[in-house]
Order: sequence, then C-alpha cells, then structure tokens
Amino acid sequence: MSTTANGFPATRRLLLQGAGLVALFGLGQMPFGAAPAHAAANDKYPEDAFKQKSDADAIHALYGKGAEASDKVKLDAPEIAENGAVVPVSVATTLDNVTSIAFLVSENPNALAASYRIPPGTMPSVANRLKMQKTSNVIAIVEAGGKLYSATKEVKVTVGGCGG
Amino acid sequence: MKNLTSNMMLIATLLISGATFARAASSEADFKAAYAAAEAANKEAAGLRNQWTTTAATLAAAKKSADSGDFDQAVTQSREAEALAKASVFQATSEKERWKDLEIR
Amino acid sequence: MASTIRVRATSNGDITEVQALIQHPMDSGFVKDAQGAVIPAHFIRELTFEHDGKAVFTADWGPAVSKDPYIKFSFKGGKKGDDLKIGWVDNKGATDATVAKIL
Amino acid sequence: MRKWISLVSAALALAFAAPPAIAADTPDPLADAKAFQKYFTTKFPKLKLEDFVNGPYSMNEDLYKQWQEKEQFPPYEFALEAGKEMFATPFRNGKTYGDCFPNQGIGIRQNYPYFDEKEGKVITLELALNRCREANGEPPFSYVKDEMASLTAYMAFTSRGKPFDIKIPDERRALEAYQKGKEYFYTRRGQLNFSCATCHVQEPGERIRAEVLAPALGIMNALPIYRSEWSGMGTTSRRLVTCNSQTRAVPINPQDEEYRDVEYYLSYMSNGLPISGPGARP
Repeated sequence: MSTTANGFPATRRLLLQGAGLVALFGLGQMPFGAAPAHAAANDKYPEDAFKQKSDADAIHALYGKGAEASDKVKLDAPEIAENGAVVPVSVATTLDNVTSIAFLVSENPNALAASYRIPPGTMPSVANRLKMQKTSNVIAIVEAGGKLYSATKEVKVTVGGCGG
Repeated sequence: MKNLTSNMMLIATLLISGATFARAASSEADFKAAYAAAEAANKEAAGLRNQWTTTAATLAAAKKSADSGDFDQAVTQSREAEALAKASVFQATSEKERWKDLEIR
Repeated sequence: MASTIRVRATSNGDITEVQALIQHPMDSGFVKDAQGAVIPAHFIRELTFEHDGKAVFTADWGPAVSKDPYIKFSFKGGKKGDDLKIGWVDNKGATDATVAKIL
Repeated sequence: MRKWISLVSAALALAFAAPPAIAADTPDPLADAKAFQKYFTTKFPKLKLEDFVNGPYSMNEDLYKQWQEKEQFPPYEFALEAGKEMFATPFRNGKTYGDCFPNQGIGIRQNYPYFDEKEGKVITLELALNRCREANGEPPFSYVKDEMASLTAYMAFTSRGKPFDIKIPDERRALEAYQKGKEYFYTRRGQLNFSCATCHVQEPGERIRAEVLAPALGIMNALPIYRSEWSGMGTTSRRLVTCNSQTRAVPINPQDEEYRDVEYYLSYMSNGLPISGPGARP
C-alpha cells in the first residue's frame, strides 16, 4: 500500500493505522495442563487460606495436605475468558462422599477464590463466576472421603479493546 | 483538488515547525505562541466534529511542562499537539468523500 | 428496598436445582477509582442455603468472586412449595436474607 | 423527491469533485439494507439472520458457551427489575412514563428511533424518555448512566422478539438524516483512523486485543447491554461514546444529532431482525 493511495502522506506518522491494526488482531491460542497442589476439612470461614498468595500455600492452609490430579474431577472453564471480571467456572465429579469443593486462580494476588461446604445429600457440583487478573491456571479441588483431588485448566485473559 | 491543497499546506506547516525544533532555549512567550497555535488548530478540528483525545492529552502535557518552567519541553509538546490537531483536521476533511470507499452496496 | 438476593429453585421431585444471583460490589481491594484512590475490599464472606432446618450449601468467598455473584448447585430432597432460606454476610458485617419457594 | 435527490447528488459531486462513479449517491435505504444484510449473511453463511442480534456470541463457540452460562441468570437482571419498577412509578404529578408513549410504552422499542416529521429530526428512545421526564417536571437522566440503562432495558425486554420496524418517511429531511447517519458510520475518525465500519463491518468475528468484535448488523437490537468490561450496564449513548474514545476520537455529546442519525441508520439496517435487549456482552 503506497502512501499516495492511502491519501495521508504527511500525517502517516500520526495515524496508528495499517500495521497497528494487524498487530491488534489475532492472538495465540491453546492452554496446557499444569501442576496440581496439596490438602483436610473446614467448617469455619477459612480466613487464613484466603490470605495466602500461592495456590500451594492456600490449599495447605485450607486442608493441611496436598491434592492429586484426577480425571474424575471435571473442571469446566473457557479457553479464553470473554472478560477477566466474569469468568464462568464450574466443577462436577463422579467421586463419592464429597465434603467440600474449592476454586483457586493461581495468578491472582490471593489464589483462593471460593470454597464450598458440601453436606451429605448435596450434589458434588458447583458453578460460579470468578475474577481473573491475568492468564492463569484455574484449579478445582474436590475433597472426597478425606482425600483431595484436583483438576487444572489454563484460562487466557486479555484486556479490553474496541470489541463487544 | 481541495484535498491536495490542504495536504501541501500541512506538509509545509510540519516542515516549518520541524525546522524550528533546532532552536535554542525557548521562552514563555515561545510557549504561549506555540500553545495558541495548537489550540487554534484544535478548535478547527472541533468545528469539524473531529477532535482527537491525544491532542487534548498533549495540550495538557504542554501546559504542565510550562507550569513547571520547562518551556523547551512545553514548546515541543505544543507543536506535537498542533500537528495532531492538524492531522485530525486533515482526516475530517478528506473523509468527507473517502467514507464512501467503505460503504457496503 | 428490594432484596439483594434473587433465587430460582426448582425441584424435579428428586433433586432441587438452585441458582442465585446476589447484588454486591465484591470490591477486590486491588482496584483504584477515577481519582487513583484504592477502593477498599468489600465482599461477601459467607453465603448459606438452608432447607428444612439444615444447611444444604455453604459458600466461603474471597474478593475474587465476580461482582453480583452467581452460584448454582443442587441437592437431594426439597419439594415444590418448600421454603429455601438464603443469607449472606460480608466483610463489613452487612447482611441480607430471604426465603424463596421451591418451584 | 427523486428530483431533489439528483440535485443533491449533483451538488455533492460538484462540491467534492470526486469521480462520478462514487458520488452517484441516491439515498436508497431499502436497497442499502438489503445489501447490508446480504454482506453479513454472505460473510457468515452458517448464521441465520436472527443470530446476528447475539453479536460476537454467534461467532465463537467458546464465547457462546460462556454466554449461555451467563444467561442462566443474566447480569442485567437487576437493571431490568429496577427499570420495571421505575417505569411503573408515577412522577410527582401523578403521570407515568407510559403516558408519554403509544401503547403505554409496552412492546414499542422496535419502532425507535423514528423520524419526527414535525420537528424534522430523529427521535431515539433515550431522547424520548428524557423528554417525557422533562415534560412532567422531572430532571433528565444522564444518557450514559444506570437509570437510563434500566429504563431502556425494561422497554427492550417488553419488545423481545419483535422485529425492528424503523420507518423512513418519504421526505427530504428524513432521507438526509439517514444519509448523515450512514456517513457517520463509515467516516474514519480518531488517531487510530477507525470508522465504526472498520471494526463492525470489516472485522466482526475477529479478535481485536482478544475481544471478538460484534457485527454491525443486529448491534442495536441488543441494547442496552451489560458489559463485563464495564462491570455494569450501558445505554446506546454509552456504546457510541466509548466506540469513539477507543479510536482516540473525542466523543460528541450523547444524543447530538450525529449520534441520533447513526442510530437511525444502523437500526434501519437491522430492520426485520428481532429485538434481543437487554443483552450481555464481554
């Protein structure tokens, strides 16, 4: 494209068009699974766990032990969050005797986002909406029969632009 | 034809302002003149309903530099604001016809 | 003042599915306002659902739960016409509660 | 009519001395709308016409799923309820919003904006609502804030599924407003040198800084919208103002004539597509 055809010879420097537009469009894809974390039980508001920065520390504060990755924990989260302010995340499991479910966002200032107490008779399945500061692993922890199981998924988060 | 003329004028203006960059230390009077010129160009853009946010931001930066006594910087920023304002005027003028290129028909 | 809590609870005779949306800013404490001052954290800490005198679901939340939080879960039991009690308390001690009918 | 149009075209052609092939513009809204809709259905052959009212969600599976999940308990729910209550609450003089509108304001959103032949101008729903307030001794609402969004959310909700039915009376000023709206839509502005069309005609379905752009077709049908990016509701006015500032153009005032005209043009382009507002958008 010649500047003459563009019609903006003198002002081209000031117009962040063309190449800028190309650079704005298009974005890489694809997440990959990442490391799980650690693991006990809770019946009070877990003040301390919410204060921890890392996912590992938060899980430890919440349960006092670590978790093992399990394909019986089905974590559903978007590949690319439409907006980091509202990321729908849900988990379901085929595990028995589930007593609690927790969600962590590894890269948030404090990793623990939510923890749910599941009494007998309540289904081991929860959907909620979380805030994500940036691209991060989302970890779901399921406590079942006193043991911890986890599933992890990376969710991409990007900033707003002229979309919508 | 009209576009071409304003185009040439704009190039000329940019060349002139470019040439003056090389001058020695600027005074408050230099700043006031440069700032007034930028404001005038931005007013013209307003008349065409096409001001740029960056012009306003650069004008504000120029004022801030002047307030802190850095008139060299203030003059440079005023000229940048003027160039931006003129580019927005040029854009509005040329778009009066060019918008049709994109039309779905 | 309308309730901050919206609930939809439906029973299929065996399982009751509950969805709730709560009006709350859920300020994280990491966001600045237009003047550059940090907006202090303000979020719901605990949300409970009770059916027939017992808790069927309890949420412990931190500030990373989205503004106007949404939750969905289900539990066994609960008939059409039963009451479901919902209540929350936030980190400033504010509370709200409501009773919804299972449909 | 015809005569006037050809006169204007001639004047335009003279004023800008452009090649006659481009300047031979006889405003023909019906043909424009047909071409406009065809452009989008050709670009997205898998979509049905009514899918376009769901904006970017129709163009991306991952987004569609997130939207479906949000719609289970949509984030505009609170605004909708607030709007319903406001709409039913009488002004201090005992009258209501309904008294200002045909059919008490219920199920009429699809007819806005309309061209007021007496005034010779486009009247949008937001403008009509504020005029209603002022006529009843109430101060107008901000065009970009929550109250206006709530009111229009409720009014849109009562029109859900009804196809846009924008009329352009066969008179000079109406066609002029239409043409100005079209010009506004295609005119590049701001330092980024973007027009509305750059994002919403040329690139819908593409990601710009990772956001999937909404197609211009059907974009008005979903308004007002709850935008996750705003963590709140936005009116049509807010949508237009932010579009401008995102291209680094200084926005004009809400409900200035250009904005009313572009809303008129865009709504007309979506004639026949159902109202889907209030909507939820990224």
